[in-house]
Amino acid sequence: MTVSDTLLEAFGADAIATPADLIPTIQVPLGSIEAAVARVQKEFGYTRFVDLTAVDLLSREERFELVYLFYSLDSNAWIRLKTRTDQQAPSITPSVPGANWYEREVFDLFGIEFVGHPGLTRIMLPDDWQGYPLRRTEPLGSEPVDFTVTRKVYGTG
Amino acid sequence: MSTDDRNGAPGYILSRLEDWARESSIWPVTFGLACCAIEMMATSASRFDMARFGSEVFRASPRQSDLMIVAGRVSQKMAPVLREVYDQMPEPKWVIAMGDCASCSGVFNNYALIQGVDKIVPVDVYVPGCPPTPEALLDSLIKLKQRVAANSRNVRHGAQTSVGVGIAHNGTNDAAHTA
Amino acid sequence: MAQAEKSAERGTGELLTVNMGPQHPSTHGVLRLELVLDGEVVVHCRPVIGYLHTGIEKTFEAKSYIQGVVLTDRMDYLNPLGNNLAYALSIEKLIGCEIPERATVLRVLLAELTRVASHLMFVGSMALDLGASSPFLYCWREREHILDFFETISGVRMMTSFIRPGGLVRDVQPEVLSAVSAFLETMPGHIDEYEELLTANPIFRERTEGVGILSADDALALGVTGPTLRGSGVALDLRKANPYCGYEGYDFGVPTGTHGDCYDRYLVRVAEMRESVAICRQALDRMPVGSVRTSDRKVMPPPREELAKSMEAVIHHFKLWTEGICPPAGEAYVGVESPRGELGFYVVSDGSGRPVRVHERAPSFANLQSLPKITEGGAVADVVACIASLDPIMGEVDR
Amino acid sequence: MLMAPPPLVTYLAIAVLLVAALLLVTGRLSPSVPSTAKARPYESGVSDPVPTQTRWPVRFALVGMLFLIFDVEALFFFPWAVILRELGWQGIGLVLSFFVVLGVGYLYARSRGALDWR
Repeated sequence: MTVSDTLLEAFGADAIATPADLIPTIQVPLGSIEAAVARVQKEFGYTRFVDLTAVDLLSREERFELVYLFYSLDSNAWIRLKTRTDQQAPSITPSVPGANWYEREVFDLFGIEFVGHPGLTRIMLPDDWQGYPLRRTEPLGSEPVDFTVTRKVYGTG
Repeated sequence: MSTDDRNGAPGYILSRLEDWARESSIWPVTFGLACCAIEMMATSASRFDMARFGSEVFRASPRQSDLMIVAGRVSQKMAPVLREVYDQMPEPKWVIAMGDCASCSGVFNNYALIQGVDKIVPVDVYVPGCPPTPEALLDSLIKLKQRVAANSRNVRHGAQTSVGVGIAHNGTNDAAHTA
Repeated sequence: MAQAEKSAERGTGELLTVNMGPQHPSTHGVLRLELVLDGEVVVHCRPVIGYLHTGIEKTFEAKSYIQGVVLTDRMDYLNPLGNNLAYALSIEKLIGCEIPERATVLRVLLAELTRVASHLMFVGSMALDLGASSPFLYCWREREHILDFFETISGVRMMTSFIRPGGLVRDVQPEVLSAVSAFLETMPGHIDEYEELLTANPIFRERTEGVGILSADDALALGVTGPTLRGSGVALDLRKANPYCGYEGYDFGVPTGTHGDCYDRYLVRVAEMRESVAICRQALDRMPVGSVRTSDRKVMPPPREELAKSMEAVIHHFKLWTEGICPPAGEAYVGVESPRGELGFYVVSDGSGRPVRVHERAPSFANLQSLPKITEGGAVADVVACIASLDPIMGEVDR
Repeated sequence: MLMAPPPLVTYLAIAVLLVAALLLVTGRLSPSVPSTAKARPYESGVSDPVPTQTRWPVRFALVGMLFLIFDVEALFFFPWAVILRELGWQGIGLVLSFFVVLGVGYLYARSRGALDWR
């Protein structure tokens, strides 16, 4: 499905890309993400919140990329909003209750604080856990497998 | 009348009776965590029917159970819960580590899982497989029954952890375990 | 939570905090609920999850794309083939490779069989939670048949990893297809048996009708999808709305409820089982002949006999089993209808053999967010019926 | 020849003996290894249990009393049903009065809404 022209003139042609899965992807600056979400939901009819996740791009500045996914019930199509952030991001939970746990999960695994979230605590890991595991800077945390042959190598046993 | 000397002394019959009683009705506590829990339910369902071995009743509370089948992967957040449930089970008690995740955290060798449940609780029988087929679980139950029939009082724990060890819970992966 | 000021401000009497904890017979896995009760009435319910967090998304980044298929089996362990399908579709969309017709039809057949098996598990465990233990044994009798089919075609009962990017691992033997069609003849009769046991059962209706009502706009606001949303009356089914794998060619209904209570969610899932059986039958009727693997050698290794003859086959074979699939840089998300709702894998790749990020949009994660809304105000005993009616799988909630 | 003791006495004796045997055997056989964890209340596995010493709503006591009245009293129907045939109409009349008293109590409790929780 081609990108509808209302989207084009709303966000400008350069902000919209269409990746392999033909879901229109709109790059939005961090400051105006709440406005963009409200606009996408109200004006263009993508009312249903589907998914929010973060991608750690390890770039110098604005390291994390927040990816929002919305779905429109009448035109049966998805739309994706992307924004770049380093540490903080405005929370959309007050307007979109469905994003509550998603934001808590992104905070828990990436360490991105969502300003304005009603209860931003860890959701997956134990409360006294240090570190944010899904960051690419953190190791996988795997333990060497205790084969008898590797015991000399790792000095275990 | 000491009940656990085995050499035909007066307590012999009673201890044989005791072993037989314990071996023939081992009640597992419902400790289904992940995919192995579905196979554990399949084992207790109509086709594989764990009831033939006396383990029909899955007790919800640890107070009334003898066996803990750790069916699934044990995450760092679940470790103290597992230890708590194990401690609250009355002696004599046994543990079956069902599946690769419980035995050595199989497919997932990462920060989130306890690498093998024997870092927290002493394990008696390890069941390979991901998830192990119901026949494999029944086979492990039979092996456990043979061990219990031999000597149900002196419970030998094959694990590295002695009773009552605390779990280092600062989130690091190498949970304290004594050799 | 200090009870003193809480009850003072409520003034309705002493509030009691009860922990319906991770080790509980009817929380469908390791879900913990902190319930604040005023006598029997649930005043506040706070779900605590994370007790099965397995770090799967971090493990994806350390594995190649083909190895990732093994991880997808273990996320939603009641719907392994559905997860494989969603992951495979995302990667195929990223690469843009076409798969043969027979592979698509077989994928539909396997996905629908897994849906029937998952709904059987739902009916069995919901009845067991509410005290009826006989439906559990009947449902698992049919589920064992379906698991036998999976064991015959892939060697494993549950974690088959049978659907991979580029088609299927190997072809399905014809005698399995005839056994499946024989099984499909008996299935509607079995579903009538379950309905006789439960649907008109006054105790079951008393425990589920009018319990845990979720209105349509609450459900949409919280991101609930699947049978839970359809139980509230919204007929959103991705197999109809955004067809994939040729679903537009099959005719099947989308059952929806009216009140959005536990009973409607149960009825929707049982009706869906009948629809899935119909889809399976149509898939069997139109089963084309041909290979089940894509001819694109960058995605699927060439057949064994070709290795002896051509040098390119050996090179492709070697490249695939060392570096794995290398999709072009980009991202892809394909929404698939799993037995619990909209399931999709958001795959971000940078052209190398390892994915940059694989995020699973788990339906149970969103569905479980609606638990406080449907349990608060009800009785403690109804919390059990509400959890069972949401049919959450903690493997995909905690990932 | 020793008179066989009346049936009630043998019945009670068997009961007492059985209970004594059970207690003795299980007491002797089950090893008791008290530990701090076992002393803690079982709270679905969570190790820091939530304090539950709060004042219980009065409704629980109400339901308890209602149960006592209607369920325990219903027990008296069983011995009556056993010898119904010998009692004849006079027996039915007797029980009817008992039934009326219970019925009125039940209808009153139901109309006052004592049975439903909210």
